[in-house]
Amino acid sequence: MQRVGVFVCWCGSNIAGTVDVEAVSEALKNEPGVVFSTNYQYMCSQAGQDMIKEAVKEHNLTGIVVCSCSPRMHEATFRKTAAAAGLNPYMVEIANIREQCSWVHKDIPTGTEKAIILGKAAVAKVNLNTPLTPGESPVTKRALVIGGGIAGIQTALDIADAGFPVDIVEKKPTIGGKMAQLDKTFPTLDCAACILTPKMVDVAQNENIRIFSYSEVSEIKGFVGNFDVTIKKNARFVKEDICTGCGACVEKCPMKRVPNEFNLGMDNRSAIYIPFAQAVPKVATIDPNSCNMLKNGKCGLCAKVCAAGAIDYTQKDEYINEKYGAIVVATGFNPISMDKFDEFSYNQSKDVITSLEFERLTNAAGPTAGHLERPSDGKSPKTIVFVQCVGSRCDACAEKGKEYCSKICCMYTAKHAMLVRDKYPDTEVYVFYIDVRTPGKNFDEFYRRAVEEYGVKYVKGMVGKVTPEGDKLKVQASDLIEGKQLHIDADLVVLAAAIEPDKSARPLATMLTASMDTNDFFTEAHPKLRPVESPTAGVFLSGACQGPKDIPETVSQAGAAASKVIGLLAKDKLTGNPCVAHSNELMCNGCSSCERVCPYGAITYEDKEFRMPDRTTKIRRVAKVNPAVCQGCGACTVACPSGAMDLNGFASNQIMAEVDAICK
Amino acid sequence: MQKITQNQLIEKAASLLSDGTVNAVLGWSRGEFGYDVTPKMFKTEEDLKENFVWNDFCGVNFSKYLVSKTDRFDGKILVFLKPCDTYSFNQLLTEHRFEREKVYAVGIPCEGMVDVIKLKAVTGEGISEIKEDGENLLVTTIYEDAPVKVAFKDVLLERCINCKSKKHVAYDELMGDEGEVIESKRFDEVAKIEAMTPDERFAFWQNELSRCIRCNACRDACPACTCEKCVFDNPQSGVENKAPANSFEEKMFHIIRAYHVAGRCTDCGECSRVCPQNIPLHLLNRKFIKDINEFYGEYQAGAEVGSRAPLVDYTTEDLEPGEVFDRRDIDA
Amino acid sequence: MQVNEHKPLIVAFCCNWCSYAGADLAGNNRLNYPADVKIIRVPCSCRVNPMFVLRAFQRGADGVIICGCHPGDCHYTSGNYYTRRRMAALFSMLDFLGIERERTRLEWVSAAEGAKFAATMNDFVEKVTALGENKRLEDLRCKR
Amino acid sequence: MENNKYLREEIIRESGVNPKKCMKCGKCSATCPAYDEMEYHPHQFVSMVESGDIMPLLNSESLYKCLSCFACIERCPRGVEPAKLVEAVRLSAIRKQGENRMTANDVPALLDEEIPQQLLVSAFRKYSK
Repeated sequence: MQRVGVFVCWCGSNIAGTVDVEAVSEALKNEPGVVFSTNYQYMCSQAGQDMIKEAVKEHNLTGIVVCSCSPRMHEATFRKTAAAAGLNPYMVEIANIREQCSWVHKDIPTGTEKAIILGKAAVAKVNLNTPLTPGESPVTKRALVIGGGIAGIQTALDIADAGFPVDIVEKKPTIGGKMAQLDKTFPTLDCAACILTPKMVDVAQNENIRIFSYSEVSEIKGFVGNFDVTIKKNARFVKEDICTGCGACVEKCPMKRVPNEFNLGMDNRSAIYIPFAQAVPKVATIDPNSCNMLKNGKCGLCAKVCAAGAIDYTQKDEYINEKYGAIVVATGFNPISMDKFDEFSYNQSKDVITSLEFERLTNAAGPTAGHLERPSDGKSPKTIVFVQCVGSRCDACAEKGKEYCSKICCMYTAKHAMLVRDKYPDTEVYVFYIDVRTPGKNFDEFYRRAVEEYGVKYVKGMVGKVTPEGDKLKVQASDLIEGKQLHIDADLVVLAAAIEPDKSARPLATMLTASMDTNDFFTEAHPKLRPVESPTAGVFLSGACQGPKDIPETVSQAGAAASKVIGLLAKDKLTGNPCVAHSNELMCNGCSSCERVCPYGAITYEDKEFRMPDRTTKIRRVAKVNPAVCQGCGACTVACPSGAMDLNGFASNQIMAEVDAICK
Repeated sequence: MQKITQNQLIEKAASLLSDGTVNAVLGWSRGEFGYDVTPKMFKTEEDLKENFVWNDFCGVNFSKYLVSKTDRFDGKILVFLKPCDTYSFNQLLTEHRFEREKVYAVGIPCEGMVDVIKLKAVTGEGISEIKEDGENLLVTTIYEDAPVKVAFKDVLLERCINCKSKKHVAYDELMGDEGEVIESKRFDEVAKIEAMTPDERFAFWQNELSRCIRCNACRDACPACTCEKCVFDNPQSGVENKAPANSFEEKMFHIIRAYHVAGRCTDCGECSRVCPQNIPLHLLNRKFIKDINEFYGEYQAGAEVGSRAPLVDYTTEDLEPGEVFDRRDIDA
Repeated sequence: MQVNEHKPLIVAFCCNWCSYAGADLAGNNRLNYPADVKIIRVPCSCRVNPMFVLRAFQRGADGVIICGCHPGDCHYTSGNYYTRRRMAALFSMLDFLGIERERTRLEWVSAAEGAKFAATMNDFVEKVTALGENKRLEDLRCKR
Repeated sequence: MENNKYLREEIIRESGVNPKKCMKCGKCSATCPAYDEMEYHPHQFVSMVESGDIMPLLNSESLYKCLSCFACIERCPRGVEPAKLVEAVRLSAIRKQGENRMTANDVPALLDEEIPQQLLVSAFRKYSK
């Protein structure tokens, strides 16, 4: 039996004005377990807290009920008081007789009667309280960043700067991501490579950072602080540590007609290749699908010319196991496929391109060395039409695009249009838009400059169709302001394709038990207050894997994710919330109902041996809750048919005791 | 009037025993009377020949027995499963309640089983012998000289009249012909009660449930009730067994029981079959099944192994409880 | 005006993150609702076992209301979605047994909706009062 | 105005179109092959029906200029289906007493070697009740 002390607070006149506090403390004296009951003006004051501490000592109290304001207000305070008095802090219950009683009821008899009932419920509950101790788990002081674009790079650099080791896993042969493919960046027009490549070098040179390029995450086990990850290093047939990146092999490789994915297939590369000059790691990779030596054993030229002897045709995929305390997802985005948008003739004409292709076309390191030339005949275009919102903001039932706004297109299209007019003032540039969305620092000014200083023709309306005719592209569009249908003979049409999360995100989310929305963007733990954390503890989100983002936003989110990771890794031990679920294995059926409703993947199963009454043993599958992962929602307790699953702090018998006390 | 014969089953069981495929057979054996067929583990051919029966009274759903039988037995067990039993079989596998490798399941066709209460209502007590005669049963009682002729169709169990499937959803081997899932009218009776006024519904259930003697037969026979420790047997649960007292207690017991199996109940009808007080308990389970089908889309528990039960699942667009009633009011 | 002597007993289960905070806000703003409502704090509406609801009725409660975060706002991401399915099934079953459907309710109240909390409670108490005493659900042995 | 409200609802119900889904991008009009023939263009149909401004549409020749090629339906990113609205308004017009766009008597005058018979038949079907 508990020895319960009841402390009724007046809260000045806040409670005492509508509740007869004397009557409440008097009435609660007779409740089971109560050995002491009193009231005081301000229970939360130092004097009030001292009163509690003294009473604990004097009456050997094992449980405390404070009838006062909301537990959301002072539960923590009184728990500390209890701890200071040598009690377990979880032996405190609060009866909310201010917000939910004295403040909402007018007359004293009603208020007093309800306060007594609320007090009784709290006493009934505290009688069944058990001391709780938060669980502790160690933290592996190493972080994993999945994805080596600007988001992953920035996150890794920030974590490494704080002194923690970080591994980056990138599926491409080099880090850099989409930003490495861009020409200039809005709204300042600095060149993407000039600001990105130094960061890539920083990554390569940072002692705390390891890069696993041309690699994928193949398995994730464990939980916050203790992830166990298997990384698959795909065979690149070049010894990374020996290759100097001299490029002799690339030059000699006879297989030179492989579409170059870095330039989106607008030119060719060789079978052994380095994606671009500033690649990190600057190491060659052999594409096994096009290398003659790997396909049929004939060639081997690259091995002959490699002075360092780095080529190894027998290299196999390698699996690496590593432990991490935190995982950052930075898997990024891709433009959607234009296959379903026949009206723009993307697949019919080479001169209809996406904006990312346009970036490569204007990039000095791109297939045209930065000269704006039409992909079909290399002529310089005189009329360019930009189409916005291609596949963005589509109705779900239209089934070919995305429902959301891709966010970055308005700004990069303004940038493209402006750059064209700047370099080639005799080119006519049309931008067809539905809305121009420019929230961001210096964004609208940038767009206005495109119109006012550079003379880009912005037309409110959508392009209906693009038809190749001769060497022209017939563009039919509406001008909603002037109320006419426009027919433009264009030389180049640029589509602002919607962006979508990378395809690797979905299987990764499954491995992480991290939740995703219907568009395959990762869900954040709270849309406003915890935007860089996944609901799964220890998993953080960086960049466009969480939603469409531009570079400044990505970088700031990357930094925020890094600071969350640093905060986690700085701890030696993780102290959990002790109000977590636990399973009584004697009653557990192993039916998996609880596991299915757990939003955190905190429940696993193990085969356990039980001794039966007849001295035989029996092996049964039983649920096990990982207290470091459980957040204490209690969904599992209701899903469990046998009642084996219960929740600390809100146990079934405690809640039923409260119900009984109220319904007496 | 079963199409497959007792001898065929004995032969099958004996051959599987002798070739070592299985080490025991879970089957039906004759009880004290012709109609109280009892489950039994057979381990020898002699035992099979002597005691194994297969007739119109073999209603027992063996799936549940596998939970305890496989636990305490080292070898492999042969089990005969009627189509409706196979759903429970799958559901228990979904819940990891027994090991599939320990069981050799033989699917057998079923033409429906006889409701002993219905039979006795025609013939009276004191049944001493039951013989098959075409589509009829010839029932001899100790009180009458001549046997009474009862049409098989007239004394079928409710669950067999509204049979939902003649198709086996799980087996290692199938005897006889495979059937189809049937468009049954099993929800009609639920709909009838739904159409009553609240007062009528209350009176209906008050009448039915007040007969409950809390014998727990429904729970003990239910293949979804395989908890290691049932909440009604657990003094800590707050709902432990109490003596019946013609009040809310019985309703609470039956609501909680139906709720605990909701989404997992395959509608096998064992609860109503075994109820000594003839309470239509299956209606409570069917109500949940009907609601789940209407609110969240058709779902048949046990149709496949590993499916996610509707109550441990959700969509963001689910109906609100209030909308459930609004919709019903509009339909009415 | 019909004079109803019976004061109903209402048990309200409120989730800690939204509805309990909404109730606190109603208090902060001094929004009145009947004292018949007694709140039990749970971490999430998905902690509410149908057995608790039945238990309350068994012990003589006249109405039971469960309040949680709005769909999509659950602190634990999906808890209230499970609550919604569980309570839809339970309430429908109680209705099937002839128990007045106004005695049970599920409401979404956010931490900012103090006014909605008070209005919901006022409305619920009014409806339950109109039904009178809970006779169909109580367990006479549990009554004092 | 009351009358228009009724008409608006009738047209929305008959067409099954929800004009509120329109995001006013104008792709329907951009894609319309009969644009230059029309007084009111597909996007205007959507907008005018939504605002209940239906009388001008009922009296407009545009109703008969729509080719029912359904390009606007195919291309609309929001799934609004403007051609169905045009069709519904046209039905409202020709259903009125004496408002048949074509009668049997009109047909001989339209006969022409060049015109496919099928076109006449379909026009006849479409433009009269």
